[in-house]
Amino acid sequence: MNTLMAQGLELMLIGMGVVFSFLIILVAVTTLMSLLVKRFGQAPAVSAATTTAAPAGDMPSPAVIKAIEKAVRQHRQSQQ
Amino acid sequence: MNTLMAQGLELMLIGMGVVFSFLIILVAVTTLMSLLVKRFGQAPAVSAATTTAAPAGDMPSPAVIKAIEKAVRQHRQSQQ
Amino acid sequence: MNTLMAQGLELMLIGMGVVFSFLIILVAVTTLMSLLVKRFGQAPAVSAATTTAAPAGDMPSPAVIKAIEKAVRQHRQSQQ
Amino acid sequence: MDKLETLWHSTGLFHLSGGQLIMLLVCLGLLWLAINKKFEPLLLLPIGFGGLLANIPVAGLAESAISQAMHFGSQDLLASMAQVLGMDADAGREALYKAAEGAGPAVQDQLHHLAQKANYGDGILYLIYTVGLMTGIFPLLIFMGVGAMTDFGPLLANPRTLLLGAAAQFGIFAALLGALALNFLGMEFSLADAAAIGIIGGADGPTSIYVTTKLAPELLGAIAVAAYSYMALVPIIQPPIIRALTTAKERTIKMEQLRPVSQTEKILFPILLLVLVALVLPDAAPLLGMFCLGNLMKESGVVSRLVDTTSNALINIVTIMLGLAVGAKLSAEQFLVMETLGILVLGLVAFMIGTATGVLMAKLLNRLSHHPVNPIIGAAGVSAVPMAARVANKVGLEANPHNFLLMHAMGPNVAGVIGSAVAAGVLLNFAG
Amino acid sequence: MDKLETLWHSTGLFHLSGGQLIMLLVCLGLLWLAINKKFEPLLLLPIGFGGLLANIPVAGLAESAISQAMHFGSQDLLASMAQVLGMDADAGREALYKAAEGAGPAVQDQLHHLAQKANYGDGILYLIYTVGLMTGIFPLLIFMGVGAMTDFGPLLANPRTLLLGAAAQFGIFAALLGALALNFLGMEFSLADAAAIGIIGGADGPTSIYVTTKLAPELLGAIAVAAYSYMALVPIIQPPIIRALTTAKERTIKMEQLRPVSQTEKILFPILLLVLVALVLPDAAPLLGMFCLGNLMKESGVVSRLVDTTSNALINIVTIMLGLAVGAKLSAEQFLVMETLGILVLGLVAFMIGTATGVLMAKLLNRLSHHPVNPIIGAAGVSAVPMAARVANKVGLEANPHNFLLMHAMGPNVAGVIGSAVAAGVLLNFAG
Amino acid sequence: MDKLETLWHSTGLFHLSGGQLIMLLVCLGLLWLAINKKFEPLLLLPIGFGGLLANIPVAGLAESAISQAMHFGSQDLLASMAQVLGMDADAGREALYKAAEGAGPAVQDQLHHLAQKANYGDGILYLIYTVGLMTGIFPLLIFMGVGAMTDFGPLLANPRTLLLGAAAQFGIFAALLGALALNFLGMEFSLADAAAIGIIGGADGPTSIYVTTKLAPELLGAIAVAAYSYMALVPIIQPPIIRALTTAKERTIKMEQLRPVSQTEKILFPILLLVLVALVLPDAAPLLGMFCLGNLMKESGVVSRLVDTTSNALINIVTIMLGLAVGAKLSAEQFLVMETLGILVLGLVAFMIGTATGVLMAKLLNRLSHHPVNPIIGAAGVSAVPMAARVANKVGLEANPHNFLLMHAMGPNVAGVIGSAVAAGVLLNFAG
Ligand code: NA
Ligand code: NA
Ligand code: NA
Repeated sequence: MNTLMAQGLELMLIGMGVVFSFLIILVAVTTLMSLLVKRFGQAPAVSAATTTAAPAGDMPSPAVIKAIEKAVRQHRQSQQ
Repeated sequence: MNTLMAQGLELMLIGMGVVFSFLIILVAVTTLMSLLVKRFGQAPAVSAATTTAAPAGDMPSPAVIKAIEKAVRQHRQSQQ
Repeated sequence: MNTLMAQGLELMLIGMGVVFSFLIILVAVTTLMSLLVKRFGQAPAVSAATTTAAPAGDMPSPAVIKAIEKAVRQHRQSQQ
Repeated sequence: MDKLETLWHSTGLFHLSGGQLIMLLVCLGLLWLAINKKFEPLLLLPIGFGGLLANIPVAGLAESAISQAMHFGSQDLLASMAQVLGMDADAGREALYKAAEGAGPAVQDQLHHLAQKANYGDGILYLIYTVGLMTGIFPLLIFMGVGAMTDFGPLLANPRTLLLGAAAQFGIFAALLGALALNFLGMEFSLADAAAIGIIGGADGPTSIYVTTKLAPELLGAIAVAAYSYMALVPIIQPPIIRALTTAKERTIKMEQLRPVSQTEKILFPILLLVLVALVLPDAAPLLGMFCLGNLMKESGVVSRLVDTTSNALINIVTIMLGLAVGAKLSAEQFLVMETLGILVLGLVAFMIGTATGVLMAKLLNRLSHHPVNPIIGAAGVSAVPMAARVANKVGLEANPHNFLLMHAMGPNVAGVIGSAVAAGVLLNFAG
Repeated sequence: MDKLETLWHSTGLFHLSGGQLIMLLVCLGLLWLAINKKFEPLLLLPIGFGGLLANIPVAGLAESAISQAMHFGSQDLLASMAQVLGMDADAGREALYKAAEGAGPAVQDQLHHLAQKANYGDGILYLIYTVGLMTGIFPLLIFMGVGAMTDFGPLLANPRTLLLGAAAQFGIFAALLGALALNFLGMEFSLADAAAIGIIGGADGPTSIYVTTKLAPELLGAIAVAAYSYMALVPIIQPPIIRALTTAKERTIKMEQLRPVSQTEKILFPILLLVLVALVLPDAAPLLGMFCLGNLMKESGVVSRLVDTTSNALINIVTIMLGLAVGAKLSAEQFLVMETLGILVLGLVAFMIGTATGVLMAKLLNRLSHHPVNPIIGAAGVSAVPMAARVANKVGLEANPHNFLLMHAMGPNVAGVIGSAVAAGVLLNFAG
Repeated sequence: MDKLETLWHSTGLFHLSGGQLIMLLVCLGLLWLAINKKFEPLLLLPIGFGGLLANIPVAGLAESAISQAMHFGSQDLLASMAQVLGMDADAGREALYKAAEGAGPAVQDQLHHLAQKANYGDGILYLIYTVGLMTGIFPLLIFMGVGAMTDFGPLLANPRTLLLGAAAQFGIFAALLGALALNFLGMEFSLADAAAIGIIGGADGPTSIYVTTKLAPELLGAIAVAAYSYMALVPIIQPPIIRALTTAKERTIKMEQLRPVSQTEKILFPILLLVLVALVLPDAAPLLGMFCLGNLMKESGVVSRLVDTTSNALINIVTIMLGLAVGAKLSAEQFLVMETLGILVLGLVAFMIGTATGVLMAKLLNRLSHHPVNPIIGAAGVSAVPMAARVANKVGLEANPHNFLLMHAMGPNVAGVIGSAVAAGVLLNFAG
């Protein structure tokens, strides 16, 4: 039973060690990456990719707009 | 062959018996449940759950409303 | 190695032969089908099926139209 | 020119059997019914197309790797497979295949291994059938989706209509007896076969398919086709029966307006139903359990994103796969037999009797109770949701243009779903 | 009247054991929590319902075909199965079943074959569990969907908050030690069991389920229920701990506004994270790999249709199935044991300690750095996305009505997801 | 400090091989192409990411349980596995693994059982590959979705364009011969390998993957990458070839406006196509069958909810899984070989020759017929839907700003899909 507790303690030490080491490395790598991106990243290719991809999400599609215009027209006619 | 028919008849008796018994019990249980709900059921917790959950289904989402307002505006401008 | 090339050549002959034969037959069958459809196809049963099925795709559903009308109304009230 | 002969031997025409030709035509007929006549197209289109695919000669889309290897493999392959079976290679392909089908798992694994090494793989329809139907998971998932689209409100407002759903199940057992009686005319239906045929009268696609897969898989093609066809024919089958069994005056009976049903009742009902199933009829638990799960998710209102997927993406995906898997059973040797005719006739009889007993039960209720019941709505007890309820409404409007029976008929309609699932449980228990 | 006795013997009531009855009540309780108390209903509703289904007597929805055949099969079937096992048929059903469970694949295939011939099939919940959980594919797909819904922006704007996500994992290991300590009180937790219990402290459903399935599948029911319940209880568990460990002044600390983060950084982050995992901790690769895939798909902006399906239809389908599969493990013999009490207590302890260490780490950061950190956001490091971040925001607003901590808390919140996946990798490696 | 060494031994860095490092870089390159260059991102992003996952050392995401146990298991485990194989434990891990791969099903079952008992499980990518690709079901489902998104209208309005789709398949067979010719330069391509390479020229992702999985699974990674990359490069590859083979005057040819096509024709076409396949070329039945099913569902207009799911949720889910499964084959030992270079070169050659023969066929048609055909649209016969049709339109507009060829090019474009599926049938039949 005591060996089991010892194993548990060891696992805790290793576990928290690995978690902290991993996340500290990740902090470093991420910070470095952000620095590099700030300096070099705004290359035209990437930013183009960024901008063309963005709108897809929040613009209603042409079909929807058409349907809405139609509905608006119908709605108005029905109120005249 | 005749045993088979006998088995079939027996199965019919048992089957219709079970179907009717089951559904008659269900009628009773359901009626009882409805009575109990009418008497005790409108406790605040439940009714709150009911009301907050209801609207999700038939209201257009804010994003849709926004898109529609936008489309309406565009539509009007294009007609001026 | 040479046998392999021979097999490859044979496979090319057979393959292109089958592809062309198949697609030529398909041209013939398709043309014939179109002719037959033009002559007999506009039978009432089929055309009915056609017309009732068509709108499903590009009409906004009643629920959407309702939502739109509601939005339009709200939008107007908010502008008065 | 060796390859040219191989080429000709590899065409479908060279291998096309008469049975396959007829089945291709039958399946084209199913597609015509689905597309032009709108006969339950969601199921009959995939079933018909699956049938076409299954009957393409040589392609073996509905065959296991072993079957393909046995039927089209080289003599060498055949010899090595015969050896695994401990048989003589000259026994003939059919005899070897029969032996392979009856063999234990270890032998089948070896045969499958040999077939795969010779480049034969399980056909896609065979795989879909094995994974989705033999396990029962497809009809159960569809039932969950159906539950998520079912509204028990009208039933809860008028629980007596559950009895109409009970009475209409008489068609199931009548057809069962009918199937056994056909044995006197030379057909060969076991009790399990008869039970599977009877369940057509339940007028519930997933229930029929679930029961048939367990009791009589070789009849699945015919039974599924009959079940969905008659469901589509409800507007033609039911009205004359309703009219024959009711007086014009009965058909004009106005029913009391349904009381509003609280959400609490709607949430509690699927749970109560499941508990009752658990205590009384566990054999119906898979079907009614998944049905109640779908319904509880819907009525609880707290998992609307799951309900949305259950009643759209998931049920649609499974419907396609289920249809293809059923189509895989539309083979000539299983469909082009006298028994299929018997099934088609009995399916119709089951629908008719179920309609009749539903209507008669409603008339009986009318005698016993002060609250009026229009007997037309008894016909909706066969289920065939929501078609039968609409038919009841239409027949009611003919008798009295101001009498809208639709909501009243929805009660027995969903009761019929429960009723046939209960009947299915009994059949699985006693005929399984 | 032979059949009538068969009928009674086929009811659930006849077979209902006390354990099953209690489990049915427990599962009704879970449904009540899910529906009325809105405790993580997306998971707890399917889990609770799956538990109901699993505890229906005789139905065997959560049992293998072999188990059903062993427990309910005829004496003949039992004898032939005993023969396959090389045992005496009189050994008793339980002894035979134990032997079957331990048998090699060839014997199990034969037993399964015998069971199937006697009309016993794998229950649907058993199938879903085997296919989706034993392979690990369900939690991984959910993690992909979670990745597709996660925004690393706040984390990238302030990478130091990763350390808060690290500190909060202390709860995992504390609970692990606690589980081992409970052995002195007579429970019997192995190191693997303790690791699976500890991971509740990760406050991440899919991670808990993934780890538990690998390390201690028999504890899955209790651990999943504890994990999701405590996640739902975060608004109750965390505030008092936060208040106890911080001064009113600390709670009013205003943090610098987060800088905008470019899309390039957001695209590169999941790739960097995956490469780091590959080089340092491959045991965390399945979890973090799928998480990063979902996030990369989202941030790349080039596969929006895949992202849409991943974070809707796919995650919803898998959520239902996962819930049912977890519910399948809510059997009386696995759940109604003292160990479950231990798990419930330790899960709470893990949450509390994780919250505390997250807050304390934030206070430590505040000493070491010039940039102020409001210690409240440390509590969000346990993950429980996004509930814990909202709780942090609410506690912050109580202290200072103009201090919005939500975005600041999202950093440690998603860091906690990474942290517990890393911890899971360590546990799988050393306790597996 | 025993555990610390275990810890270091459990990192990826300790186990990272040179080949894995290069493959990680290759996969990062694929992600760059997918995200920054928009090279068919729907497929190349999951493929690239799958490749990353597959090359994470030790994690074994793309390995079977047996493979992981053989490569990383303890000496004891190795000894017991060697015993099952009837070999000496000292034979070395690689030798044992080779033997395991060639073993029969019974032995593999036992090895899998041993691996599982030692906590090794099949990797998730291995599972996805086995379930989805080895069975062929993923490419077939995608083909169904593609069918549901295909409009045969332009083709039906001008059926002659089918011949352009036929001619463009010449690239397939030219590349096949090329692959065999590379054997003289020291590569080792079998006829089946050559056929799989040739099919890249079909410019159809699912067709390539389906054929390669059947004929040369070890080349799948390279072939899929080549196929999708060249499809993305169509706007660069095709224009110079088109210009080189046509005069400026030919490129300005105006084509007659396409006649309207009735829905009846559109419904009948997929049925006719399937019947023709059934009678003539059953080997193409799986691919063209699923394609026709998708198209028939769409054109029939009676199952729109199934079509919606087929062309959205279902195809998206399968696309992610397919990509991951293909990525699982991007291992160093299969990809970092001279043969991959050959495949990349031959894939390009196949695209170029297909484009050329399509254009030349159009010129030939122009001579034989009175109805003018702009030879540019012949290039669209390679398929690569709809990219190649758009390229044709663009090249046409350069020559004559008022000449819109898009709809005219859609005919040969979809004809190319049929053409390459037919060619695939021939290859599967003769090289399988
Ligand atoms: Na029914
Ligand atoms: Na966490
Ligand atoms: Na092509």
